[in-house]
Amino acid sequence: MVVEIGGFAVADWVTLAPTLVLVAASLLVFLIDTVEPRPGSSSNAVLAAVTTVGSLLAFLVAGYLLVVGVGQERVTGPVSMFNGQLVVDGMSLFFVVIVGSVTALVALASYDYLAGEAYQAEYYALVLLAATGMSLMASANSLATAFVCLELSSLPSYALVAFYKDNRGSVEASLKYFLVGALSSSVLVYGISLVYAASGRLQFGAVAEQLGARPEFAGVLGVGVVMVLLGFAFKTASVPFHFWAPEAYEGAPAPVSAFLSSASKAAGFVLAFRLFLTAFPEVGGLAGGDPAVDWVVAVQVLAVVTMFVGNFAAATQEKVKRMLAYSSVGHAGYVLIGLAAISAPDSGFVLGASMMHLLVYGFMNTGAFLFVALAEQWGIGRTFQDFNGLSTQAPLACAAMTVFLFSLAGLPIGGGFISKLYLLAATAKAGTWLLGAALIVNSALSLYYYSRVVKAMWFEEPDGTVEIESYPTSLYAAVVIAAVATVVLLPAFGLLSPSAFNAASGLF
Amino acid sequence: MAILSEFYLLLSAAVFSIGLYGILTRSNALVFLMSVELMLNAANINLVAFSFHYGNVTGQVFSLFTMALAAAEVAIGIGIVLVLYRNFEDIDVTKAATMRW
Amino acid sequence: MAIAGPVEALMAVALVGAFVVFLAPDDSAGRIATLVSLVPVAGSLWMYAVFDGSGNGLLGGDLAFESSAAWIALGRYEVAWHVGLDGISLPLLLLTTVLTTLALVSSWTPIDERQSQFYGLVLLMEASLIGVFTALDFFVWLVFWEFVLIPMYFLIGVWGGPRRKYAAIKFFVYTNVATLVMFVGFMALVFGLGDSVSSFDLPAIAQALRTPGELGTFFGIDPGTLRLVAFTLMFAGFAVKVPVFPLHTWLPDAHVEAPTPVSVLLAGVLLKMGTYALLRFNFTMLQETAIANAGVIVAFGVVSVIYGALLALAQQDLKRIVAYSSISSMGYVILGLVAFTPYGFGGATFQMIAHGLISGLLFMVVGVIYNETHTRMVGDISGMADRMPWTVGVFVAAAFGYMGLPLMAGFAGEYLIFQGAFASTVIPAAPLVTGVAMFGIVIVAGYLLWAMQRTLFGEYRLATDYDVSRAPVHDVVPLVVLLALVVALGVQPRLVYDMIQDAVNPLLHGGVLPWW
Amino acid sequence: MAGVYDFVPAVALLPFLAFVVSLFAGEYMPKRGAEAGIIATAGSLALSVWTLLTVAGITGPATSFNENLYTWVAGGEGAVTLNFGILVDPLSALMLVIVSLIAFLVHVFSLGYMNDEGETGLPRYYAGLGLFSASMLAFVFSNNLLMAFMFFELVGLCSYLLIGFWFREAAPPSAAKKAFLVTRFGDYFFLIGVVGVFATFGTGLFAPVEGAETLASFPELAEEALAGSAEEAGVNTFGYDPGTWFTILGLLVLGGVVGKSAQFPLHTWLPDAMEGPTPVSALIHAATMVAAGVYLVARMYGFYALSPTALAVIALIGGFTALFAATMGVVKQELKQVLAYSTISQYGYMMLALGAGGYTAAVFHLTTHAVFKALLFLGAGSVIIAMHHEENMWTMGGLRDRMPVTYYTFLSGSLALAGIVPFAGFWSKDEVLFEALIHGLGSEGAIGTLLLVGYAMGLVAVFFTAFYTFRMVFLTFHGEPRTDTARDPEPVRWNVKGPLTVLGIGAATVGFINMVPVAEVTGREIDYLHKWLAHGDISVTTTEHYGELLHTFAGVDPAELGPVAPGAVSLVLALAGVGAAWKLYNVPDPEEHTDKLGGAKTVLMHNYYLDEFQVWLATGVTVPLARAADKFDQGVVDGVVNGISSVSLFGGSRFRRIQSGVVTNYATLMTLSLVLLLVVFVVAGGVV
Repeated sequence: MVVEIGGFAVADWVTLAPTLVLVAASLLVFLIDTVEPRPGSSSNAVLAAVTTVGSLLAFLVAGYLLVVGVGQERVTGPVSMFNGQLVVDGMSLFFVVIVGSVTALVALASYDYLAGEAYQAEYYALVLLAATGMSLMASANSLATAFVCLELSSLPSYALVAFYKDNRGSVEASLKYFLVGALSSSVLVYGISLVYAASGRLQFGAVAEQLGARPEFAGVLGVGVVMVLLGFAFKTASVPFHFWAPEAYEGAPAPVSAFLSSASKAAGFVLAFRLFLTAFPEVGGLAGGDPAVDWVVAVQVLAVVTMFVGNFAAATQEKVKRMLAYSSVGHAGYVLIGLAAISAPDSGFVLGASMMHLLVYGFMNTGAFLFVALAEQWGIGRTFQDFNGLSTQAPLACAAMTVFLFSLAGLPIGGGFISKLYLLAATAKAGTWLLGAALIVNSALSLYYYSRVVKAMWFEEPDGTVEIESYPTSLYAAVVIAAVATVVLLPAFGLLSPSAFNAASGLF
Repeated sequence: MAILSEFYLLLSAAVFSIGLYGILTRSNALVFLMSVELMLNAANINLVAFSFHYGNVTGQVFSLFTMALAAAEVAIGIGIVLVLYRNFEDIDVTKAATMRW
Repeated sequence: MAIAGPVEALMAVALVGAFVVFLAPDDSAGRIATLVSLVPVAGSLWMYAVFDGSGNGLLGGDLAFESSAAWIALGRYEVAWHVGLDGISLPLLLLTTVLTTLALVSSWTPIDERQSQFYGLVLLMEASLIGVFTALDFFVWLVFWEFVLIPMYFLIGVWGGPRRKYAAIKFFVYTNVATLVMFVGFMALVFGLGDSVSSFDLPAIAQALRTPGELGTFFGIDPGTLRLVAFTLMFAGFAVKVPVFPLHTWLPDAHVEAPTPVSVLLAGVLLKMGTYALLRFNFTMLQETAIANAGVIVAFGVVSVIYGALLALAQQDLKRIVAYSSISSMGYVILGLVAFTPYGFGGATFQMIAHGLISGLLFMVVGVIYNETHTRMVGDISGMADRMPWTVGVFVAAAFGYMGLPLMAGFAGEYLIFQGAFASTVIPAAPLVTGVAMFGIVIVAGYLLWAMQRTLFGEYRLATDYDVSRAPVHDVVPLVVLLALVVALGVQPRLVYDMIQDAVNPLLHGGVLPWW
Repeated sequence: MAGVYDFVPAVALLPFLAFVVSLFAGEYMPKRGAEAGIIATAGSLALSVWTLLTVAGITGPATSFNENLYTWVAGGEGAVTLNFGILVDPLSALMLVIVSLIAFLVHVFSLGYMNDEGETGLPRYYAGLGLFSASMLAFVFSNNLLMAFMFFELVGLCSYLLIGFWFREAAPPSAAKKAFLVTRFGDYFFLIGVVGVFATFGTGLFAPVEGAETLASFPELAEEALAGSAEEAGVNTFGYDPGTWFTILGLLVLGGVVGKSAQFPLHTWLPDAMEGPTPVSALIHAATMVAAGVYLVARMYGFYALSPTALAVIALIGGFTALFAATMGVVKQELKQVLAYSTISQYGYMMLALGAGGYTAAVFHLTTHAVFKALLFLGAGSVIIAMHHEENMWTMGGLRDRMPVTYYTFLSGSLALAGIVPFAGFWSKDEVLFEALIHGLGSEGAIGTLLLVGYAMGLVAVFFTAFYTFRMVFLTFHGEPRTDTARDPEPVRWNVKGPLTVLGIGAATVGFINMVPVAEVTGREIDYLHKWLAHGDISVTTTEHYGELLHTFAGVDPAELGPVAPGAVSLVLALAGVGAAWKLYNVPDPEEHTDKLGGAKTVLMHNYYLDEFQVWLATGVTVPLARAADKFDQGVVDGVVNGISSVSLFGGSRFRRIQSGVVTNYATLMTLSLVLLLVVFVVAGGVV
């Protein structure tokens, strides 16, 4: 198969270039570490640079492909390869952009964060491999590849969370993450097997074709669909398979938390979008008629419950990082609106909203966690009180954190404002008033707890015991870049929203 | 005589439930891992059985992937159990509960 | 149509100025910020001088200083940067720029820490306020509308009084929820319009909504119900900002805790956002619904007037008194809006300006006294006239202005509203309802006179041990300027009223209303 | 061509300039701003006199003037235009002269009362006087109701500022507050009335403005509406019968009158207002604030004359107030208090006259009262200077010999007030009562009876008036000095005596402008005021026209009765009052006879408990209501808000416990939710 990119005819697998870049980078990291005379002595700078450049390259390439229209309606249409096991289209490229940007930020921040730690090369390699898995998830077009990619991203993540293997928190987080993950993947794969039982196919399109609107084994299929849904709920940290998230994010090294809560979540969502919209549209009643398996309503329920669980639990947290973890759960609930309100006549509008939210979320949430990483570096403690009066010592970082938090809360200081209102508009457009109401209530609550951090940083007096001595450059750079990106995404929202909309519309 | 596919479904459901039961009742990390293996294998039963039912090999091939991934998962899992033991001097998963609420 | 014009220039000056001030040293930040803010003042005065708009900006009138550029596509909906001025927005723009500068000057004395941040935030707020009153695209407008909260949150939270954190978060969350509620209401309308609009351009939407039959059935909700639902949601959302009983309780807390210059802007400009939005949205776009439910709406207005005044009567804190009386005064605006008469709309709009100036003045003068005495409690001070004669003189003038003394702006606004409401054919039992609402002018006199008697007159006494002296000149200058404006607008309301009237008259033409 | 009418605005603008100058430059002037005020009011007086002469036709043909000068708000299509304009007709020309004259004299007197006494804050004082005069003058020449209201309010502001002039003491600020608040309460109704008039007629003009297009006045439109149909006249009566609606409007406007002119039940502010400097009291009582109310009724008499109900109400309020206030004046111990109640009482007479169709009588009494009341107050001021600001009459006595100028002028004023022939008050009060009587007798039905009731009350009040007036005179000036201060009073200077003399002569003579009984008896046409008001360029503000209206619409008609007999009755009553006072108090060592009144004394001293009642309304009803509202607001309205937040946070803090930290529990919960979802969506087939 041959596709055309920017005027050049190239083999179709070239469209997977972003993923390939990530793979190459991870191998390069391994290589560098291997050729080092003494194990573990490779330069942190070199490793971080390779990882950052690699993921940045993936980000740029994906962005380029997105801009020139690869895999999109206006040029070639979706590029399907390996017998339809993988597909490159606007949707996949869009999410690779998200994953690439988050990975780059995380890698950049990790340079300072990891300074002096052992097993640096392994860390970077695992990050890159997980990123590879995530970027492939965006392209996975069959239940088989989906599962494989998902595991490819999950397994390094477990290890990454346990990176501080002498730290009880890190280990405990990893254990819970792993155990919940293992249970979830069994549920997922069992669900896949049931879907296979009902349809005899694994490739998404083929499944849909085979099932039609009135599948033969509706009961089996129903169980399968619900279990698959929950399997993805794990990946996106949605209720009820979210239990790992607060602990994993809290215990993990902060850059890893950032990585998981932003990139991993996005990858989970893209897979869910693609699966449910290309494999189960008709059984879900999207093509009209009564649904055989009413997964849309199930998603609506999950979305509402996820919002409430995440935000209400976040509201009274004592630790900032754990609050961010719960808020991450809450945001999963917001993004689920993309699927929950999908029955609207103009579904691209709704799904596009979710995608844009994930994109913005990639920057603002990553930034917030990286700020926590910064605070961990400073050793000022983890609770809200520990942040008191921080703005007097680190105004720039605090300003950046304020941008992240307000953008997360949906105030017009960053792209999060438009993306959240876009979601709210989507609920109105779909006529799902309950979702809209839930979004409003939770958004208000989230504003409350986000501003607790802001309050601590700006309103409270410092207790005078904390002296910040170091200003780690790369961590600062990552935070500031994320902040700038978050802010710029407000005026520049329009540069990306058509891509999201088109990519979303392309799925139907 | 071919066994009806429904029976395979029942079998796999039973195996899955056994695995689930193990997860719910046992707090030993290794037993936990084993139970997960059972659940994965329940899926494999389905895959293989319905591969036969539909006369395509997709399911069988996928079950190979599943097994490989299960192995990888266990490898990671064992590693985590190791550090768990190192930090908590126990492999009881309910003991590691410092982070909550 | 230009893609950028004077409006953008004003915003840019404030915005860039804000960042310059953020980086400026503390001791010169106030001066720099004030100087910067003079540019928007000069600019808006120039705009006033050369203003050539006519008609209502939302209903096809000629906009002045209009500019437009494509911005964001949300699905098939285009969000465009679209700003422009008509006779309603220009006075409010002037109010914003002038009051900001005066508030900045009045901050020199009370703000003694983290000055550069304070002044930068005020400028940031100015930039967004300019946007609120000039934006003609819903999303653009919404960005500014919400952005205002951010500097306000900090201004209350960092520089406020003892309960500043509580007040800040209450204000923040309350108004944020209001925005979201209102947003859903508006979106339902936009989507209900279906294919007939493909943008969030306010004029386009307003005109579509005023065209009978354009609004379709939306998810089984018939157009009438949809209008009612949207009206209710939007009214509730805006009512928080105004604020209208019973959604007002954030206001006294915010006012009491906010530093005085911030109260000035809060009462002077921010509350006007609510009534401005009501005028632009509910009472322009959904007139049918407003008319059908005039009885309910007017009840909210009248209750706000009387209830707010009664609450003011029960207060001991001077700022709280003024805060509650703002609720009362803004209730008149609701009364005027729902009257659907030329003077109703015109008076309501004029009252926004008038109340902005007068409440700003009153807050400022309370602030000047506070600067010297460090208390605002009625029982703590008496006989201030003895020590601060000129300040007290302004206080008396401002208080009488607030009571609606003729030849001051407040009277003009209130009178026109009463005139408009009395003759309304929309309000049920209009003369009676108007008469009841007007009783507010008696209560307002009651509490202001009482407060003045206790604090300004009598034997000089002060419960705090501060050395009271005459206020510095830069504290008094803003007072004098505001007082002069209040008197000027009271003697000659046409300075702004003519353009207001020109802009509100089309609201009564055509569309759903018979013209009377 | 620049005629005098082009300068009419200057009548008000000059004192306004004085206000500005005194306020900002008074500190640097030798007399602390008095110069500006004196020059300005002198200028106003000159212009007013010139205007009067012009209107009278002495400088040329008799003319009037009514034009809109300034558009305050132009409503555009569908809304009325609100203008400022000037109406100069015989009534306003006369009033301008009175006001500017009194204002001028008060300014001069203040030199003695304030400057010579070494008061501080004089620039503020003179600024207040200037603004007061300006507002009142502008009110007088207003040509429409809205403009009148606006300056009416400004008059109220000035009274507040001046009554509270001595702000360092406790009582004046309180009195000032009360004055403003009580009158504001009346003005509330007035404002509704103004709004109503504009909404009803689309204009607030008192008299038509001639021009390219003649603008009709609202009394004319009302007349048309009553005569024909409301629609034809373009009048919106809001669904009411025009007569009823006009009565409602009239009574609403009357609210402002009752407040400002201190009529029952809104008279309570006025005695308290004595806390202000005495010259201010003179100004308030004689020519400005209190006069404004009555003047307003006279100004829009064409409207009231249409409504018998409104007339009856006015007459009854007037008659009752006249009597009611007079009884309270009997027991007062302070000089100025007596005068205060006499003011209330005298304005009651004017209201009685207006209500009874005696328009000329009211204006006449307004004129004479302005002169003699200003005189009495200034005289009282002179006494107060002499007594070192002691006001209790029981500490005085025997001042006659020590301050003769004050005594004789004061006596002149007192005779006028008591209504003794031939002093001014006799003529005017006599005419008031006469008009009430003849209209009461001449009118059919209820209104006639009510007018007679008013007349009766007014008649009884004559006795009391004479009694308290001379009680005051005797206690103050006659007998033996009762204190050291009274034995050796402080002398007063020319600036006190000058105004007193001018007014003293006036009080004796101003009644000659309208000696109706004499005219009747002699047959000579010396009832100049009648003639003055009967004709005019603007026909709708003449008494001729009012007479027609009263006849046609209100059914108020005069009976045929000579003025002499009724005049004699009231004179006898007045003399009886004087005699009683003579008997009781013109002794070397008078004693308090009030105790003989028994329980009535307490009631009278407490002013019939009306103050207490009004204070109770404010502090016993409104304040608790406000407190209750505050409690409700804090507890319920805000409580709900805070409650929602507390409940959410509490819910959150409980809810997060579900995250127990034990991974097995997580697995259980996950399994449970899986089962739940399966049951709902697969077994039950969806939520719906």
